Amino acid sequence: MENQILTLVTFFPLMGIILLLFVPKTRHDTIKAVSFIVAFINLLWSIWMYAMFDPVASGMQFEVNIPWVSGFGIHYHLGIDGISLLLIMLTTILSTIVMISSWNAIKTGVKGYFISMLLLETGMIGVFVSLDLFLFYVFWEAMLIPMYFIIGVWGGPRKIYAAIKFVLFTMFGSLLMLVALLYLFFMYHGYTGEYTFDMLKMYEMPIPLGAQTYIFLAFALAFAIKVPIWPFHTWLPDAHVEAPTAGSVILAGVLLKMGTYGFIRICLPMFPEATLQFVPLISILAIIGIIYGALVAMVQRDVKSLVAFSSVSHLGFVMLGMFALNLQGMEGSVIQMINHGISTGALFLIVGMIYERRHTRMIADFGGLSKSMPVFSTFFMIVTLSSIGLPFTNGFVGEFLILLGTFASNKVYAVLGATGVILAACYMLWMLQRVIFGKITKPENENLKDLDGREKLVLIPLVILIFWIGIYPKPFLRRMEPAVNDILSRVEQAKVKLAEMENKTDPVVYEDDRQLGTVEIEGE
Amino acid sequence: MIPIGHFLILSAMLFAVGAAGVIISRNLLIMLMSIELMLNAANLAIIAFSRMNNIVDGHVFVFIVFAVAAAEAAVGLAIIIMIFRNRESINADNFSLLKR
Amino acid sequence: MEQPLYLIPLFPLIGFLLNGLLLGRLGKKTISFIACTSVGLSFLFGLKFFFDLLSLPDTARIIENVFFTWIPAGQFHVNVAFLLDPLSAVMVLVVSGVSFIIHIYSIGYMHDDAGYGRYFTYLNLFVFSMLMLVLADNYLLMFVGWEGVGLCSYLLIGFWFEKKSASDAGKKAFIVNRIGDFGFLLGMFIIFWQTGSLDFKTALDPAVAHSVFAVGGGMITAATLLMFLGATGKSAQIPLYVWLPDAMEGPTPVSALIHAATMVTAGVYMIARSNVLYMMAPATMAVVAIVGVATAIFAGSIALAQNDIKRVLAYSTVSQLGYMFTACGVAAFSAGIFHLMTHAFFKALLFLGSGSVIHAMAGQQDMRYMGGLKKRMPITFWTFLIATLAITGIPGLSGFFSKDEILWKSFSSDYGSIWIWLIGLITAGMTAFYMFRLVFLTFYGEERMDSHTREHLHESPKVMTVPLSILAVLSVIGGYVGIPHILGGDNRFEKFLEPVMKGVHHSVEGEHALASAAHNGSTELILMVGSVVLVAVFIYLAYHFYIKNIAAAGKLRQRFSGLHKIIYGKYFVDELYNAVIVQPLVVGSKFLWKIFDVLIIDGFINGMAVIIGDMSTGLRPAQSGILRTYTTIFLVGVIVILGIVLIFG
Amino acid sequence: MLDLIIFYFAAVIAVGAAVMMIMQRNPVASVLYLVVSLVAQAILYVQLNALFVGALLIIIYTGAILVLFLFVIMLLNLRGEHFGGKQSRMGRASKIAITVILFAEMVAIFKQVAIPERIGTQAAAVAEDFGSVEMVASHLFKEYLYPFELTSILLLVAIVGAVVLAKRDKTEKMEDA
Repeated sequence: MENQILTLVTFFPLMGIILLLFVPKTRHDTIKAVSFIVAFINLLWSIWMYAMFDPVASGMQFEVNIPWVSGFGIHYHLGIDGISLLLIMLTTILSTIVMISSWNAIKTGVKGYFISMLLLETGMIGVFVSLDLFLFYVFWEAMLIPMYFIIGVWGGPRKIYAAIKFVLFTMFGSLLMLVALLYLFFMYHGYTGEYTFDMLKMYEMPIPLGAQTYIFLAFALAFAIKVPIWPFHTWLPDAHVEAPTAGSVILAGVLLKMGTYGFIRICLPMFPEATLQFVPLISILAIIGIIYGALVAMVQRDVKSLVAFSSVSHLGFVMLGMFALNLQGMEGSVIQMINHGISTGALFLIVGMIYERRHTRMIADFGGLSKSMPVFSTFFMIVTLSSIGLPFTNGFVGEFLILLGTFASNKVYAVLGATGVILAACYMLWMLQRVIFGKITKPENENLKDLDGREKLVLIPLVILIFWIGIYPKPFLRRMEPAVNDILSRVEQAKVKLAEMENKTDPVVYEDDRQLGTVEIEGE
Repeated sequence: MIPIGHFLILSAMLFAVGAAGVIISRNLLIMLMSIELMLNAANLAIIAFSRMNNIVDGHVFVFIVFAVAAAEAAVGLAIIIMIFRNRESINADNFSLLKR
Repeated sequence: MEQPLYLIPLFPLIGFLLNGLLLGRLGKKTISFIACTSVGLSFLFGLKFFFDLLSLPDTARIIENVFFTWIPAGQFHVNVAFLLDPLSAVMVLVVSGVSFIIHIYSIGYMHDDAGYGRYFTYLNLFVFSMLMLVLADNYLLMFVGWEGVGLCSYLLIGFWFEKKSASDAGKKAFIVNRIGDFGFLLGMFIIFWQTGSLDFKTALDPAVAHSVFAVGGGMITAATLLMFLGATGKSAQIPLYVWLPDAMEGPTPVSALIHAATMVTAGVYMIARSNVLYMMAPATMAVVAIVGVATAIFAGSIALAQNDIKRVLAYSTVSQLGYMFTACGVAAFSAGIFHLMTHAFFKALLFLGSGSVIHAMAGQQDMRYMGGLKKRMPITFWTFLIATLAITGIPGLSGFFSKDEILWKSFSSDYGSIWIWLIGLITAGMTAFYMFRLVFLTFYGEERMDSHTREHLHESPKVMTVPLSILAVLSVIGGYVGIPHILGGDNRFEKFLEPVMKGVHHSVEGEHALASAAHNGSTELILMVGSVVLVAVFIYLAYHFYIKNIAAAGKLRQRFSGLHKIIYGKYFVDELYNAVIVQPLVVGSKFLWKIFDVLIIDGFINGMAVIIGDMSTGLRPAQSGILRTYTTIFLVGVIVILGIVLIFG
Repeated sequence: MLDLIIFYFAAVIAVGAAVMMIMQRNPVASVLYLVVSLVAQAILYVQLNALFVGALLIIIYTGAILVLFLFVIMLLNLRGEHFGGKQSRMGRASKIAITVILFAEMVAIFKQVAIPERIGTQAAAVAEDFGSVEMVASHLFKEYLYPFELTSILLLVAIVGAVVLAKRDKTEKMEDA
């Protein structure tokens, strides 16, 4: 059983889908209950997995490696390290919460909706557990389909535009990734004579610098669109605004993390030399994202698109920390991924709750909610403050470590990035002021019902996590440290190599390149 | 005995006739029948090759093609019934909603 | 020495959690009982540990308490741990003591407010955060308290959130503080990457600091300046002072506690705590002193012309904080802390007194509609007068000792100069003028309020006046812990803080300054007398304009109407910030969104979509929808492919 | 010699019936012509030693599929106006031309691709039981067991699909209500 835990966690939601197929589509409550129970049991599996995870061991754990399509060297290769462990936990938690939050929000096509949600969960977890590039790609694309339907069917007025934009942006990137992936496949064959998509084996492959640059760019573009790094972010506000609440939560909470996870799992360890070369580019784009996202968020009129732009800003922090390429920055980056999932997820849930009551998300339509909905306002405030990064909430730990790491690698980046901390306070507090403070100007807001038990149940776990990570992040940091060290040691080796290469003048790289060209033709 | 080539040419001929049926006829039923004919033309070729190579596997393929043909006929006829119910016609040219 | 120091902040935290989680389910009595008891307990524990500390020998006066590891990341390692040394002991006592008194006072002041429970919840959270700030044994935990008090300040300023001005003020306070925190963060980064630790024990060890920083070097100057930026935000110094006057939108006890006595002094505490680093950066010290003294006179001058009783006090607070920074800037850190303590007493008293007045006046804050309250509110009047005398520096009261020490140090210290002293002196005169203007306008003269308010004038209840009396006593005697040598004392306060001020004694200049101080006894005495005389003159001036010859004030105002307008308009700094920073930011952001995001990026994407769509429309007739056409085309395709195979295959 | 005569006889009937089938306006007649064509083809199967498959051809097609066709035709109760009018002579001619070209190309492909000597000549003698039930069955249930099972699933799906498609849309009406 222990060996199959990853398979179990990944595919358990699919079992739920099979169960759902037997439930008549008019029995809404049964459908909701079944999907919630499935998601919850999956959460329990993942907690069990978390408990069994060895926090100090480096390398992959719970590895499964069996041939799938042996003719092409495709393996069913799963395994997790501390980074993916945390992201899986995030996924299962958010998926469970989302099931409860959708209870009343979804009225049409209930069955299809919950099937999509469960399918999405499998896709997302699959991305985080795959150690085979092909498998990774399959999950990466597979999760697009349910998300497309969730936005396109259960979305807002411009749902089709948003859904198609989302899919086209992602597909554009992932096709380049596919090309790069095949290139790697044939290149590996050229070096060793073995056909494989195995990531861990690819880590060991010495890729010449010239080729690395191009493959890195192809992968980076796919991931950058997903993250999204400025200027590839414009699909995000549209998708968020149009998606149903649960869709937004999952989109912001987990889907965006797949981009950053891709960087950390593939780009950094596989192409360390190229990574080093692209540090300035990515860092600058990340900083632009931080400031740009914050500024644009400030002037949004729709709460959801405000939160969406704040995601751009927060993900900028994640990228900045990652490309600081030191332990503090990268740990901060990973913890910030989790934080963003929790805080922004909670924000979207909160926006969804108020939307269910008022059927509007325009900031101008609110004001004074603190009077009519004190509990709601308290939750709103806590989550907002965690998003701002107040100490002892989760956001602070992430942002602090990121900026600390960035400061060590480049002071200018850190100073510019830190301005995002100020701007975050500006846009979040301004929004808070206009929504929950002030006088009640609209009569509709006067008699709003405060949160009921179900809604509190949705938010309380997230608030607990907000404070847990804020006050005692050690368990999380400890688990990711070996994994981060692994990745960093690769980058360090690459640094040494690059330095050596600069000292030597003979063009080793170019020779390798030529050799590669012939190899590739053979492969085909 | 007969050279295999004869069978192949006959198979080609039947296939061409079937194809002609599909593109010439406007009657959906006859189009479907023409498709059946084309399938059988292919079957004939398979049987002929099987005989030529002295491998009985071809017969198995033909068997499977029968199943496919049966399934196809069942679904195809169901579709025709539904179309006829909705549109009171089985003239293929009447169904060009795609054009708008 | 290891002691359970966490007991000090623990009780306010429990109080906060109890009141917060049971909000709306507790009676007013229970709420205030929980809130006051918790703060009282932490004061008692503070006292206990203070005496524990005193029982230790001078050089080993440190109590530690490591709680748990907070953030471990490689070589970065920060604990949640507390440290009690003389400096933090003073702060703990001031914070918990004043907080306790103000909690009691609040029971009366907030009695009829709908948000009673919420108020005490926030207040307890504030006390907890503030105690974290002063007890922290590393910069990061200090930052937790630092931001925590900022949050509480935000919540309490915007306590009456239905008023737009209140929630605006809260937001402004938080954001301006964030700008300061930005500096604090970056300063911490430099300190960590240079010294390898954020623990005070390591980072503030003179030996460590001298081994990694060059005295006067760029790194140390940058670090200290950035930390000072944080201090200017929290302690309302130029250029980030703008939030404090607006913060008066909060309930008056909050202004007394947070915006006068405790939170705003955090910046002074932080600099005094980091004296080792500051002493290594002379350039920063000069900046601190200049900013401090400039703020003092700048805010003092604004206070001259304000009519809102709380605003006068707010600008007065800014001005007094300027004094404290001046003290830090001239390396007289203990003098700064001394003034911090006395200021906490008398300024809290002033605010509470004004609160009592406002309470009686049914919310009226404009002094032009007050007057003659002396008879009607005797206790308030007398306590207020004591505080006023203390802040103006009348000999014998606490403010005299602390203010005079600062003035003397700014004159005599090697870091000081005669100009700083002079400006400080003028500010002292201004202080005397505006404070007595306030007293005369409020408590003397004719009763200018409307008849309805007049009928309801009354002295505040005991629960409010007793705290006033306690603070009045403290305002009088608070200064006697630090009587200067020249007046026959031995400045026990400075001695007590000496073990913390390692930077001062480590640097040669500091020793030199101390030595010269001891030698110029007669100069010190002359300056002291001079400043007392000046203060007396200004008090008389206030008497002249606001009691004896009221018309003269009006004439003067008309004569310098331009100047008056500028001062009354607070030099239009808010307007300037709004025009130069806020508006461009908003307009620029709108531009980025509407033009860059929507028009350029999305325009490009959607443009591509439109082009492809148009091309597809061109090809659309090929899709006739007629089945037979499709099959025919399909067959033709097959034929062509077969043909190609035949010809080329 | 007799074989050749039978071959030509069956071939002419098969092609002729096929042509007649597509020329009919009435589907019932078409079905009958298809039956004729298929029976003729079954004869050819037997000539190729595919006795079992030939028998299946008749059983499945004439026995099942074409009866199904007839059922549907009866069920729909078709009249002339359902079939549509005549089409243009040019259109028909061009389409016949296309099929002729297709035929020619296929023949050419057979000539070019397949090994000429083996196609041109008669196949070598085969085992006695070639194409017998036993032999086909042993292949079917040993080597091709999975495809065979898949076929059954295919049929199942087709049945379900046909039922769903052909039944009156009750669910839609229920949702409307």
